Amino acid sequence: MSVAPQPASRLQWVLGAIALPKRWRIGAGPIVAALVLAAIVIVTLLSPVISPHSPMAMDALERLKGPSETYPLGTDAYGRDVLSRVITGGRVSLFIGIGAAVVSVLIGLLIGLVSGFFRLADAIIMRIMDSLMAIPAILLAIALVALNGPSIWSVLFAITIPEIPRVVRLVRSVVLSAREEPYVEAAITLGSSMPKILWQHLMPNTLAPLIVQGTYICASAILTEAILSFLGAGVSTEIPTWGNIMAEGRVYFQLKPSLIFWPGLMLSLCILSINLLGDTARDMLDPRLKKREA
Amino acid sequence: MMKQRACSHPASRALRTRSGVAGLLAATFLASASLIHPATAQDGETTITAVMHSGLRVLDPIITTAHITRNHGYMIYDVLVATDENFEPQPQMADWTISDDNLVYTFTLRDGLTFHDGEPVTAADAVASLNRWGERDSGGQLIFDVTESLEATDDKTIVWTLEKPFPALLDTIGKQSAIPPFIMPERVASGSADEAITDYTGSGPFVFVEEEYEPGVSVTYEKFEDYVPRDEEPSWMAGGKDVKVDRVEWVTMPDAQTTINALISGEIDYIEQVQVDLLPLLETSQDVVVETRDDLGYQTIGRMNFLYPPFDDVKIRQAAMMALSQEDVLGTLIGNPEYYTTCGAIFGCGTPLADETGSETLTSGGDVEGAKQLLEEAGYDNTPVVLMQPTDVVSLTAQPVVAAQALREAGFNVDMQAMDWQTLVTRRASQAEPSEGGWNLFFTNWMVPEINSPLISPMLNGRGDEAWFGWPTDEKIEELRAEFIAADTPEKQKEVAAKIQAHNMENVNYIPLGQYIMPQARRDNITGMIPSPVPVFWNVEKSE
Amino acid sequence: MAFKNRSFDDASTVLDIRDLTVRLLDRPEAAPILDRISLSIRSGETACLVGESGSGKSVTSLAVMGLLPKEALAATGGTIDMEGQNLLKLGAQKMRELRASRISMIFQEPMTALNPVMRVGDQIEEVLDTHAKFSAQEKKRRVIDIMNQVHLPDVERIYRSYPHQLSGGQRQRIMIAMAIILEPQLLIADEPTTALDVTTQKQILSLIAELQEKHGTAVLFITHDMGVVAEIADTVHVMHHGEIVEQAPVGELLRTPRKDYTKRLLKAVPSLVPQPARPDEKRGEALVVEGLEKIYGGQGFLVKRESTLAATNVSFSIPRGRTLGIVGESGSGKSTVARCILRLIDPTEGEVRVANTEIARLSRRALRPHRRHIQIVFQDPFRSLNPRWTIGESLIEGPLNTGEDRTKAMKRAQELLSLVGLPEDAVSRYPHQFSGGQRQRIAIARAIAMEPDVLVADEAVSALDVSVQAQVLKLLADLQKKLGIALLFITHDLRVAAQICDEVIVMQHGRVVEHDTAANVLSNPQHAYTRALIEAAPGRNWDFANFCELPAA
Amino acid sequence: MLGYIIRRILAVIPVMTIVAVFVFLLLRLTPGDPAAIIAGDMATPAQLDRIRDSLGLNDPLYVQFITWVGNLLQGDLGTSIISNTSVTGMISERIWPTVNIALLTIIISVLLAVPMGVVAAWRHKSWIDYGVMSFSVLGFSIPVFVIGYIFIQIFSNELRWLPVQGYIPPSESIGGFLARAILPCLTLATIYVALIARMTRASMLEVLGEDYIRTARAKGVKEDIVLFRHALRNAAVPIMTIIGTGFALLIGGVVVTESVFNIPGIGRLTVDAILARDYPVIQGMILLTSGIYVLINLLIDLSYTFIDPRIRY
Repeated sequence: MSVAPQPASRLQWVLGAIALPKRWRIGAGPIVAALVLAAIVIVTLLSPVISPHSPMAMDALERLKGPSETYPLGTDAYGRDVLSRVITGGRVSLFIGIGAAVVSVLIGLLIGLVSGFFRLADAIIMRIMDSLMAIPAILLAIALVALNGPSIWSVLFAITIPEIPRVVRLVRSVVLSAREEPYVEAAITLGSSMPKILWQHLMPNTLAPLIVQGTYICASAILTEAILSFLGAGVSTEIPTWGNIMAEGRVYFQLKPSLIFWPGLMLSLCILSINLLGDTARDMLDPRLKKREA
Repeated sequence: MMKQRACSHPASRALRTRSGVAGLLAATFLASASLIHPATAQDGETTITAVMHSGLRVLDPIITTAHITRNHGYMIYDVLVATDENFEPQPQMADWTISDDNLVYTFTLRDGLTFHDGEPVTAADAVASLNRWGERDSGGQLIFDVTESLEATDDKTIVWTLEKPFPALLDTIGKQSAIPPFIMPERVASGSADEAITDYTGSGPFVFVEEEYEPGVSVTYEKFEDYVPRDEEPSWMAGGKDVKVDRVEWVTMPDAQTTINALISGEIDYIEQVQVDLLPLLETSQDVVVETRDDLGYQTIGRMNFLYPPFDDVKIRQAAMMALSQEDVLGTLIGNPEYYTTCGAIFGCGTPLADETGSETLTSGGDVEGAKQLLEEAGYDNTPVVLMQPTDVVSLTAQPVVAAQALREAGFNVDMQAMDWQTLVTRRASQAEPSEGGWNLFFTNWMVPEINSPLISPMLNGRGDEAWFGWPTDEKIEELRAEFIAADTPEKQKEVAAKIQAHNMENVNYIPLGQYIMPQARRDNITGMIPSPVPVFWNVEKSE
Repeated sequence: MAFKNRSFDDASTVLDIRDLTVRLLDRPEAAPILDRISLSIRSGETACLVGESGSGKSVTSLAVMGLLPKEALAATGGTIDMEGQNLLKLGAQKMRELRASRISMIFQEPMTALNPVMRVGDQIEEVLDTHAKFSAQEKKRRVIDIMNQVHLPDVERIYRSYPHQLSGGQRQRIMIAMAIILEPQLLIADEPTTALDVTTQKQILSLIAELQEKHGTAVLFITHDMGVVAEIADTVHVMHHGEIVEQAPVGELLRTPRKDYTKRLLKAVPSLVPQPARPDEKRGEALVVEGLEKIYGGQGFLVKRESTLAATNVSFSIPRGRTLGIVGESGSGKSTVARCILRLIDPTEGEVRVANTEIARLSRRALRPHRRHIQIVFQDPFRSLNPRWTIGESLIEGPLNTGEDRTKAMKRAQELLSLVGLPEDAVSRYPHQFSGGQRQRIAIARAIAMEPDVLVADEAVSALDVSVQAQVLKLLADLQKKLGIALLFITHDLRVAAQICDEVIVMQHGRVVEHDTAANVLSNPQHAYTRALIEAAPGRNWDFANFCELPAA
Repeated sequence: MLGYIIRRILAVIPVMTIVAVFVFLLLRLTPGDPAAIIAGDMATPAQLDRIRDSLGLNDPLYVQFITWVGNLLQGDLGTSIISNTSVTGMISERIWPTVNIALLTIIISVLLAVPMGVVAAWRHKSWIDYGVMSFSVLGFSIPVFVIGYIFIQIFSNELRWLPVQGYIPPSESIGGFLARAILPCLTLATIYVALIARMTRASMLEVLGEDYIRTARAKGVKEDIVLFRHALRNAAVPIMTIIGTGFALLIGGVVVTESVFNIPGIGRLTVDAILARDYPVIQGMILLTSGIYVLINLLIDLSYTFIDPRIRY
């Protein structure tokens, strides 16, 4: 024995970090959700290969047609293939969702850690965060898209910015309560430096709530993208997203509900799955709920 | 004259009598159900609730060319001269005489003209209004360029003296687009032409109800009881403006579908413009009439930036035009062929000056191969074409998308940039490099009366920096325009117009992409709407 | 010591539990939580259910109340008879009517057992509302009456107070008032004094005894504290792993325990008699504290906040190899002193010299190299180790900070683990794989890895069961002997202090009231407060480990 | 307590200042020129410049900012560039539809969501719980405009029970107001109900595990009293918090709902203003909504002291 163990492997570290409960009790719901999500992700990733048409190819004579052999889900107002657009649109929607989650979580994590540990920075950062929180996210997002033009990046930016203060607050509160933990105080008495304590002891505490929060941000970002498109401040129609497909199709809601139905179905299924997985993760990771069931 | 297609499918009324649970639940909404129709008037007053194509936000019809503000102008103001359905100027507020040398125009105001505040309309009011208009309107500027004097010689008489003849003077002051010379009180019209007015007193058939005005949402007009209409039958903007309802309310609805539902359920009486794609929704409703009020409709166009590559090269401009197909653009934009027509005439089909020289490729599906060849000859170096695409204006979203596809097929490197309309109108004014906030190509729509003459069509200005966005320096077209102004007979005018058409298609000052009409819809108890390019509310009746 | 020795042969049986078995719902194959336990309580009797944590004491009480968590536990066998009806078979409605009127219960944490957003008067009244109909006046009269009976001061004010405005003892009195207002036949008290200070504990115990006498109530008293058992029990039931291992009248059980487990349990109870004094080897002071003071609060923004004096004028020193205990009740300032010494908080005044360096005024950064000289073991073994780190990672954190080589540090971590009595392969395991006692050993190992001059143990054994407590105390003593560390031992438990300390400081309200050798403090207390503390220690005259009376001091 | 209120109100100042500066800068950096909107399609660059001049848009940024703040401090939000009317007037005219709809939505949501959450927590892991959770997840998953269209299609177009669109102030006709407000409110409420029900359930689950609930049950208190008298009040603080922070969500929903149902409220006003670059209106609106948000959350913070006597400031 006595091989001096190397720093635990990455995987082990992450698993340790989210403190998985000993018993996994997962119902059918989350498993179905995971499968649905996986299916959506695979289909959208493969969209260049499997879509029957180019999502941009227009046929002015085939506008607003019903399902046919050539166009399995019919065509939109530009005579483009709805099926191809829906599966291609998922890519951008998912990208925006995941991108917003990852970016806001990372930035929020950094700011939150700093804020949670340095009193002086905290006062200033939290005032700014309070201010950002006070501006209704959707208005801020529209204004930001108007500022940067309706590209994917600016929509991503516009959706991410309002999420950051929420993440910061979450991280900060976790840090503030984790600071009081005896093992952190022990680390102080062991002479560990502040950055080291911050990163090695405090940061891992934020991972579980951040994973949960990340799923919610992802879901709400996909939804916000759709709403921005609806308000005319979304990604340009050249790049299909579930949101702008629906926004373009919304005037045909009564005539051709399928224009909204299919992207809407994909979007709702996707968000539903993400939310369900988020809930499952929360139920498994939330120590308060665990206590109740113990 | 009017295309009328009363939609009559006798199916829908059965909805009222659903039994069982639905009926029971319906009873619980009893209170609300009886309140569904607010448009039906109180106290025998008749009110027309109309949904216009956009919200009214600017109230000064001289400072802006926005159609909704012009329409508002026609409600509350009157004009000296108005065009009838044969494009002939007719007396409205004033009659006129012209001196034999065609240099002196004498206008005499008719009797009974009163402003809404009770003051009589005088010649001084008219002079002040014309002066202010002349600072803003491009046609007006041309007249004032040759004006020696414009004076009120007494309360009723206006004398307009020119330095040299301007044969189209009456046509210009009688036009209904873009800025008609509305007559305002002198105290209002003497203000700066760059600052919006704040006093909305007119002498037109309706009175603006200021306290009920909500910018962008709703505006209310009441019948002006003291207005004396002319005796002639109404014809376009001319003739008797006889108001037959008590109030007209313009409301804005941001959602096209909601608007149509509201018309079907009788919550509103009139929709100025119905998206053609949505017409099937109205087909099921018996008591809604869909019709076309303005047969000329709109011309959709593309405009290039002459200052920067690649469109500083005429060959490349020609190649771009050659790649485009009107049928594709219109089919995508409008869909239903009943409501669009390909038209190669830059002055619009159905107008006196119409001529389709040089538009063969446009109207026959485009010539991608020819375009490729032209591009090669021109030595196109793959400079990206910055194409601006507005995302929030329904009638302008399709053109860039279709054009981008066609141009790419022809070998252009297209950089389509999406933006809201506001950004677009700001950016198109920028003369910067396309890569630094400038542009190469954008699209817009004109009402046909706005471009049906070289005098008023802004795209035909060739004075470089002074020209409309795109800034072509084109001496040839300036010569032709001067020739047109000097032409004193319709025949001569047509001849010059044909030359201008040919030159435009050669030089590609702009690309006409065809003509379309927007149908309107009304409840069938609204009658007496005259055909007109401006949705006017005189002569309209509402029966119970 | 005089044990209760009343006879209950004639008394009627109030509660009769027969072969009660409780199992986990989702794992019926696992060992039962309660394994066929039987016990009966007669009217007027105090039955003590005693055992270590996890022995099933609380589950028994909840089963009687019909309050087992529905989704997790279920009684699968046996009967609970009360007045001829089997409570296990009673419907929800019937059972609810029984509660508070026939059986009442008081809980361990008076802090959390009262609804924080309701006035306590209303909470007592609610019992009346639930089970009877009285006029508003009558209700109030009865509530005031019962509040007087539990000796609450200023009853009218407390009637309108919220729980947070009351002290722990007062809250527990409210709980008791609620429990007995309808004069139930059976009162279940689940560790009702564990969260209280000893002096308060004493009052509550005597209150329960008083009321029991007055109303003839049967009491099922659940506790882990043998001292309490000695004070109040008529009959004792010892529980272990869900079984009752021994039942006997209290005197009999304490004098002549029959079962090994009972004996072990009793032997682990630390004695109040101090250990014989160790020779002072005069090895020099490891820690010197002078005039330490800590004031919380003070100037606020806009509003002047009241400042709290947490500790003042605290001075002492500990030579190498010796142990100083700081004893006091909650709020006495003993933990504040410890935290100041470690510079987890900054003292307002005073000096702290560790290994001849003054550290009270050093900046955080300048302090860091000196940290290794003074280490701490915390109270809560479940929170003092980072749950995400292997034991090895935790153990080498300190040495790495002092620049030690990783491999070497890990090697030493393994040695340290054997030193504290754990297998060497524990380095690669995670904290949750260890019991509380084991984790406390790891925490100790982590502290001594720094080779400190001073080790502070802040209530380090308070959360442990007595048997484990004894082992950890022994470990600390052994380590001290081996390494010559000075030990600062903070505790509320006089028994523990008596076992390990050379000197004892008694603190009250942030001040040192007595400072002397352990023997002197415990056997010849000078200060009234010290005397009160000793008086209040339950079972203080009984030598549990030797099953006999203590010689009168 | 008073000191706390004063401190909280003072703390609003830096927040609102940052919002003001932020919004001002954000807008001035946005491409877009209100003069171009006013002038319309035919304007020449020179004309645009003259209009910009008369609007003060050619002044240096800091001059514009100082002017704006100066007026702001006097309660003047400025004049709409586009419609030339006072921003304060526009807002005060159009805020009521939004306020009425929002209030009704909150009332409906709380009345629906809180019992849902309570019952779900009480019957943890039962079908009711799964039902409530499914609904609340679903409520988060459908874009609000789609919900609106579906409601219109069912209740207005098919069943013809309710008008399609519009708004009538309650002062004019309560029935008319309700008839038009029900669908928008229900549309808005779906997401809000989802949010509050979730939070109620989570908070109740936690509270139901507390000792004092066990105490109440040990007293023989009936289950409904346990739930609503003992548990709900203790669970109320996070529920109130979510109602407050959810207000931001409501604004987002309002913007969309007002478009779908044609309600002349401030949501539409703001979107229109942003798309038209009507700076004074946007600034006024964002400042106003931020102010309301801060105020609501201040009130909610203060309300904690009534819910929970332990909270004293």
